[in-house]
Amino acid sequence: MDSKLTETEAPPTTIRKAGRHVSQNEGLIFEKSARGKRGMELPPLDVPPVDARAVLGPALARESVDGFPEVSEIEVIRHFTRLSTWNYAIDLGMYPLGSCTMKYNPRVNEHVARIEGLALAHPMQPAEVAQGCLRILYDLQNCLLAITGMDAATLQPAAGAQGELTGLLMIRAYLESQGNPRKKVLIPDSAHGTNPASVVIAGYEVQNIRSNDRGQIDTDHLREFATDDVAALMVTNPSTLGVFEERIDEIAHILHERGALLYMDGANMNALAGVARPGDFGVDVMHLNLHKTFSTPHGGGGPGAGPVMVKKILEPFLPIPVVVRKDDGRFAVDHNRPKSVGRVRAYCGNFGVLLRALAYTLAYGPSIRQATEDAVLNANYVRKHLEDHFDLPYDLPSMHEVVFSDARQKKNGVNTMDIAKRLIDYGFHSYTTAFPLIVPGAMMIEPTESESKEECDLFIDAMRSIALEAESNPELVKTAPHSTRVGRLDEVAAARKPVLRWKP
Amino acid sequence: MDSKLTETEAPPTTIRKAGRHVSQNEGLIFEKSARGKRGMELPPLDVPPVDARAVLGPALARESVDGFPEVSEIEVIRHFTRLSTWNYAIDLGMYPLGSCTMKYNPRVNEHVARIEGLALAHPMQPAEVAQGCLRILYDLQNCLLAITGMDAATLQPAAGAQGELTGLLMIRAYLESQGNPRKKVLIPDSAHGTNPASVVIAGYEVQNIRSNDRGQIDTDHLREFATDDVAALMVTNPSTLGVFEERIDEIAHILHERGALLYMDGANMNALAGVARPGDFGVDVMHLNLHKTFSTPHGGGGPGAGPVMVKKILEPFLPIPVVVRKDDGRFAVDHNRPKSVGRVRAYCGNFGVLLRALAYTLAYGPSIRQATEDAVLNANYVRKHLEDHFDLPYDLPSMHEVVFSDARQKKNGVNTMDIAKRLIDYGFHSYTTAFPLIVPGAMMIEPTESESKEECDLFIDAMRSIALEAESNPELVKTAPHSTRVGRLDEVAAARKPVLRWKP
Amino acid sequence: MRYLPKSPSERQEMLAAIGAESVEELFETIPEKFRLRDPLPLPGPLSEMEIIEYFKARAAENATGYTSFLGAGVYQHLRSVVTDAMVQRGEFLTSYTPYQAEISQGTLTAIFEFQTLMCQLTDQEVANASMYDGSTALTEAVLMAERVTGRDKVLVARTVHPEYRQVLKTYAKNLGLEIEEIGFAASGQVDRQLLTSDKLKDAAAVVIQSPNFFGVLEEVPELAEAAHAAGALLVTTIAEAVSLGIVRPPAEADIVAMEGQALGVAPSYGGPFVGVIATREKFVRQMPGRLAGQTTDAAGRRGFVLTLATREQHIRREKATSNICTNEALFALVATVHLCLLGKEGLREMALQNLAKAQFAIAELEKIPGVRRAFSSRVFNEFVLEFPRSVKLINAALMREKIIGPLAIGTHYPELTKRGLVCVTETTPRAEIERLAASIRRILESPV
Amino acid sequence: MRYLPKSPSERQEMLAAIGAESVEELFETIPEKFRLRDPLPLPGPLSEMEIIEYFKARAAENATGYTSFLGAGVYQHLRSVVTDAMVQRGEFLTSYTPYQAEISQGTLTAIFEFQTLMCQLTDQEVANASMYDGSTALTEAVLMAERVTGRDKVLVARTVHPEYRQVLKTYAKNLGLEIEEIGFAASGQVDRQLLTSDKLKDAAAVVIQSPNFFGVLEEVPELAEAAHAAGALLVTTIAEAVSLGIVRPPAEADIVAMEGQALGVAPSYGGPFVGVIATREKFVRQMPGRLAGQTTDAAGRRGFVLTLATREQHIRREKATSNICTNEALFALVATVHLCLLGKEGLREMALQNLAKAQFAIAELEKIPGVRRAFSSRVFNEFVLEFPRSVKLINAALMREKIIGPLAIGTHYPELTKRGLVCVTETTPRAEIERLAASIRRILESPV
Ligand SMILES: Cc1ncc(COP(=O)(O)O)c(C=O)c1O
Ligand SMILES: Cc1ncc(COP(=O)(O)O)c(C=O)c1O
Repeated sequence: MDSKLTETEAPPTTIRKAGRHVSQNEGLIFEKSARGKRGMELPPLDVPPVDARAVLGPALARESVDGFPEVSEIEVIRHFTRLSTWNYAIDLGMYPLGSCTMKYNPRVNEHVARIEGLALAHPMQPAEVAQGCLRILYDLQNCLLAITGMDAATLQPAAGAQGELTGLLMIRAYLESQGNPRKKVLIPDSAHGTNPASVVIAGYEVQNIRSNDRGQIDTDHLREFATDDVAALMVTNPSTLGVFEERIDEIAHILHERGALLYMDGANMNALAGVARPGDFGVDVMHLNLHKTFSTPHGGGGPGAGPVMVKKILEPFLPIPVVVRKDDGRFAVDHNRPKSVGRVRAYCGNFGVLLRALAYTLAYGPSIRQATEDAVLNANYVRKHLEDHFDLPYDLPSMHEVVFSDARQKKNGVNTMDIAKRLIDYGFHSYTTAFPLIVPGAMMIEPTESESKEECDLFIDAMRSIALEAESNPELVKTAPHSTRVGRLDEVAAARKPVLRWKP
Repeated sequence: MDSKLTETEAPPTTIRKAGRHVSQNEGLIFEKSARGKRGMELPPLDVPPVDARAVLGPALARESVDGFPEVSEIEVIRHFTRLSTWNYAIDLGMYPLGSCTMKYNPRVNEHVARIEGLALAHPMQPAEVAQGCLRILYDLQNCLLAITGMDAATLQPAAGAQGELTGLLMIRAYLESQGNPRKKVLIPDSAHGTNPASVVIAGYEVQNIRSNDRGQIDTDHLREFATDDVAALMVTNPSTLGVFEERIDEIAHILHERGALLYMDGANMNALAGVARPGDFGVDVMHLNLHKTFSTPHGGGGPGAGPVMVKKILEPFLPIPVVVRKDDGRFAVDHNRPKSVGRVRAYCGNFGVLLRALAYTLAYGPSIRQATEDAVLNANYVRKHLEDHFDLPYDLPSMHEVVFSDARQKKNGVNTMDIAKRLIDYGFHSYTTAFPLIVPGAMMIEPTESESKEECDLFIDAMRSIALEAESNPELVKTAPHSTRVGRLDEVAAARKPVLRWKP
Repeated sequence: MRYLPKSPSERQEMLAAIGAESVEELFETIPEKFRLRDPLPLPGPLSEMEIIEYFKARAAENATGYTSFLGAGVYQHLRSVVTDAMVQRGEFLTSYTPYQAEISQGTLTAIFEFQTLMCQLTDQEVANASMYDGSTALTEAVLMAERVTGRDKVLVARTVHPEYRQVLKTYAKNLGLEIEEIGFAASGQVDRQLLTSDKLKDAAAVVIQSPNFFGVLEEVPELAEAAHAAGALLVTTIAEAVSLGIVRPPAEADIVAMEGQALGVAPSYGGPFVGVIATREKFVRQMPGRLAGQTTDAAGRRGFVLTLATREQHIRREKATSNICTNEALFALVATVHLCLLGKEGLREMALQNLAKAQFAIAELEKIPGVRRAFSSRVFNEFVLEFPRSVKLINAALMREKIIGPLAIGTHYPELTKRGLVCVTETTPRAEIERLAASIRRILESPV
Repeated sequence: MRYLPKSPSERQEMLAAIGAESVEELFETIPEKFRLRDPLPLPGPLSEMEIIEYFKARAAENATGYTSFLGAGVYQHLRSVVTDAMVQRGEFLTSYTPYQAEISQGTLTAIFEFQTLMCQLTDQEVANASMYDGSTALTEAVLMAERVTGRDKVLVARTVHPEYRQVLKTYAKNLGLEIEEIGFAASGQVDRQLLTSDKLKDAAAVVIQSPNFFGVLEEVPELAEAAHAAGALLVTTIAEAVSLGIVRPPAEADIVAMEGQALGVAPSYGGPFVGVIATREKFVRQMPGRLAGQTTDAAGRRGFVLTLATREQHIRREKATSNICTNEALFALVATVHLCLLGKEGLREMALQNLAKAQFAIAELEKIPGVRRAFSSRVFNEFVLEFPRSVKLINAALMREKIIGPLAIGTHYPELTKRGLVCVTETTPRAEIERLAASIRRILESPV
């Protein structure tokens, strides 16, 4: 083995997108604490001071929070500024995490979310002084209904998974109202993990159904499983392979015939917005991930919002409260909905996320279709340039993402995770690894519409270069990344003896 | 020579403050341009459109700006985000540039500067609807007068250098009003370059006077030079050596006796605020650098503000306009000042900088003294720990900064610039090199009060470690930095055949 | 369109590279009949300036210029601009869940600090990062108690936030979980008399809130003892986390489900907030939600990774501890930065100011004839008053003076009509408290 | 104090390390009589929240809710929030002048781009980064012309911004520079008849502004020809840089002194703005201010450095081309980000909108009996009107309708009483222009 190539730096000529630069070290904030430092001061108290022990009594009073940090303002700024520089982010470059739709998060959305009258609105302030908030929610509902072609919406769910649960609860309530809630929910083997997990909380059993050899739902198989016990099928469309379910109407038909409903996981709506509406192809319930398709920032893991859109028959079962427009044109929240599945979250959903999604939608208007087209164009462009280098287990036309597998590189002992880590050295975030489960060694690539041709080309170059490295120098790839502050971290040790908090 | 130590990485054990991390490459924005991309869109025009050629005539109309970039919003965000990560900054760590007072720039100051009623105020809006702006200026004037012990102020000058010029113009106008503007201004050899440059624009000749062997103004020498031709002495106090001019009152006395005035360059006021007032020790005119002592952000080179404070006798000569409070308590700008030196800048000075300085002053109030104490404490602490390792050419007690020289390291061929560059690898910005001129190979270190003991200790460690490296492995130091995206850049080539703009 | 980094000719080039004639070709797998012909009927496109104007107009339709005395789970506290400056750094704002640890150490380190801060605040051993909000955190805590104890009955105090209880019921309904509500005493605390050993038998958990919905502090140690004696867990929820700056933490609780909004998060009409579950180390594998743990790389350098993922849906699917995936990481960061700024002394001082304001407000309001506290027990920054008239009527009159008055709690507690919940924090100026008192006095003096 | 990262005991430790008993010891070189005993009489200390309240109160004392038609060198244009988000990144905001190039490539690259954009805008060969503002840029441009030509007389058009001319005079006074002012024609342009060869003889420069203070566009090529014929330079100043999106650039000028405020900088009551000097390559060594230049490192990687520093005060001291040191780098960055966003098409569109609004406003206002344009030549977004009454009186009445009306230019031009300068930009809504016209009509109809 050529020892030179196992150096920590790859040959610089192959990496066009990134270099290395000096980077600040930084301890934990607790390690900077010293008694008496202050990072925030309060205006003086304008009422008589009280003695906490006297007011609360000795049993309820607390002296102070042990171990809490004591640092100054500049130390806090430096601490978090330094930490931030250790992160990769959309603002730094392409983030091709499949299924995650890491697109540009418009800055104006951050701006409007901070307008005082919105940011300081209290969720219990009377509707007469919350007309602005309610109108925002109402306008967003209408936009989402237009885009999905559905009939009614709830904006309550805090994320996609809660949207799934909410949708399933509505299906259950509907079926109950028909006399029998039924027992099972069908889930394709390509589905996201939240789907089965949500099914369980909704009180259903999961029945997995397998995809056919083209990665599509096997309609024969579906016919077989769609018994009277089945409440619904949860389909992700386009599927997690990035492929449209061509027989979606047949699928809907099979279910409806048996009195079951069709749930659509709308996480991949970035392939459809402006091009096709789930409401038109037989979907009864669906959720959207506003933190994906509608550009609200992920913020290192959340917040999100998972609105649920339904067909007319399910409207009575929407969770409370429902935002409505009254005859006089004013907006109100309706709590009085006897058939409702109940409340899924306190207050009115993740309002701050919802308003950003509306800002995004308003920015595009009908030209949202252009975003969709660009997203699909990028995915196909990347696919075209990589399909000679990576194994494509399912070769149906891709929509917004493409799923390769590491089958070819495996021969040299290089797996999808190794390639993902090596991408870091090339200046990229990795794609999604190990999902969907139907593709062993999956490499799930979703560029989104936010990537320029230049960035796509750099990504293609990087992937091709890594494919070559996997042949010529697999060790280099297997020990990547080589350019980061810390190398691969020992996850096994972390899980075996968990250290989950700092201790003095 | 040990080849291992000339590797691009220094032994990792010696560098506690920084590592290296993957860093995005990025071309010039012009290199990303493609026809038809837009980064900003305008609301539709609400009046009838016009034909530019018709309105302007063919001779005055322009088709478009050749070469102007065409990029999208996300590309602009990525471009400048990536560029920003190549910078060092106060928000990242200690920035011990002597004479520059790189202290913490409070975030709240940025916030208040953006309040709409302030940020959108037009400088020509009538005083009746500019009372808020005028009050800010008036309050700041009063704060600065309290801190300096002077009698009147102008906030007009845009930076320290313009403050110097303004002060000199006032001296000239005053002396003229006494019958003779005189010819020369005395400047110690330790002075900042702006001092002599400003003197020339004020129409005076520069007379340099040398410091004594303690780095202080030589009063005998001064007596000799302080002829009838001399209009003023410009003294920096504490001097650029970070040392208080112990005989400052004698100096003032010598000048006043000869009918000359004492100008103080207040760039080092961070050593005095709350502790001593120039107005008390004989200063007639002085400027402050609000972008140093008063924490307004440097922003990569500016903006600044250089208010000038004067004694009563000079008040009639203040530049126009002057902010005044009328008998009815309302504020106004006074343009009607027949003895004024005139206008030095359009409108009312760098208002946005001035308001930040006021925010800073309000945050401290009388406890501004604590900041000064901490600044002096830090400088002395650093000095104490480095004086065994570096040459201290002048050993009078230090105030807010300390000036070493590279005399010891020079023996191994390592100079102040090499050490400065090597500090970069240790995670610091360098100190000021090659200033003041009276110290050959100067290393001018000003920690400011914003540095914690931890950060000072890391700096001390770094400097000591470099001192050792200068002995054991001078090449390592001379070829530093080794951790940055680009190495030392060829400044000679840059100046010989200047490329000052991008071309297609 | 300004968000799209492509020129028309680049689109053509890319299509050519793919070998497609037109972009429509790329959508041909969608059955033709489902492909839209016409543009969607959406408002827009709007320029940035028009978007700002739209939202400014909406903000103006809200309660600008009003003074509010609402709390009830959402609290207006001082927040430093520093927090927002940090959180708006693109590196934090626009990153995903930190699965790729080597380029996510910023987020991971901050999460680890968040977990630590939450443990310190609640005096628990482990804390997750994060749950959607307080209401779902409580619900998940109950499901967790069910898993830990293997029991399926839960005793829930009626003093727990009504909306939290509604959410719990929505989730519980299909899981065979029996929810029994426990009433309150005249003190405003959960009525301990009702926690009979009979009731407690077979209970997975006793669920309380402190400060509870009435603002009243519960006696956690005693309640824990009662629960533990019956083999049940004590689940405590906290909606006003600032109270922990001065109120004894629920160390005896087995699971703490907290709403972190009070720790630096804007009210934002109800979300996004940040829920937390904190518990004992021994229950960690039953805990839902993400966890960051400390570890090292091959060179021995400290680093952080997401850990114990085998509890989560993406690994365990239908056997996961929860279906949660996307959580509220950014607001965990907000709380982290905020608490670092506030620090030990700052948090205590803030809590103390709340206590003082509440005492002052109580004294001022109780001076009004006919107005008195509804419950006798100790409170932090919220309290229930009994009025001689309908709270709704009083509020309607207050509204005309630009005051959003006490929350009428009769809606949720039919027996508590004419009771209003009042909240004051360090942000409520004394003068506004006095104005509230004066206004209510005037309103009550005027004929109905 | 929250800005100070030291605990009391750390201060003690550090003093001990130094060997000082107390911090006072460190100040002993200051003669005792000058050391203050008492705290300074300063307002504060204020918490962050109190600081915000102070400034909010000040903002409320300004012109909130007013519509303004002021320009006169400071223009209200659309600015994207993206610009501010970038500029507020600590890496840009809190860095110093980029002397250490290896850790300042961010700033240096942006400066290089700024220089390029300014060259493109003005059609000049080199541009600096930066001068304090337009007024001082103009002054320095004149001093530069003096150095280049070795002549010391300057002909300055009276149509140059009066405050710019005042600044020039302040600087010129002691430098033996003779300033002669050149009047204007009925067109509102500089009166070319007055630029006789006699006057031009020995002149270092002819100084004009375009659009000039009256909003009128000057004919640069003709003026350049006249100046050049006499061996003088043409110095052109530009206060409204957006005009360059649609107006022919002053390619024939020898030095362009520009105010960059219109390129994305907030009015901010007059500053900070950003001045620029652009000129021909051959004059670069006479140019004041900082320059970034392209170069390479030893490995051949492209990088940028500050260059040609031998022109500057820190190297050349009294022989420097200027005393400028701190400049307006951050606002050069603002303009750079803003122009990158706006781009070629955006800038043109913005300029075109200004042109259209001005044409509309002229038409609306000229409909009012007795109101007519004072000058006949072409304008961009500003124009002078002649009124049948004193502008001050009209403005006093407009003020009551929350309109900040035309700028009375009689103050600076005694012969131009009853003339007011009106500015409209793309941010001035049509409805406000109509309201202005209606209001003026009403005011003029009412008896004096
Ligand atoms: C296909 C799919 N479904 C569901 C989800 C769950 O959504 P959330 O994370 O918002 O709960 C995801 C998100 O990762 C997903 O990719
Ligand atoms: C001692 C001294 N005097 C004057 C100046 C000039 O001030 P400014 O850069 O604000 O023009 C400086 C700044 O570098 C300085 O350090």
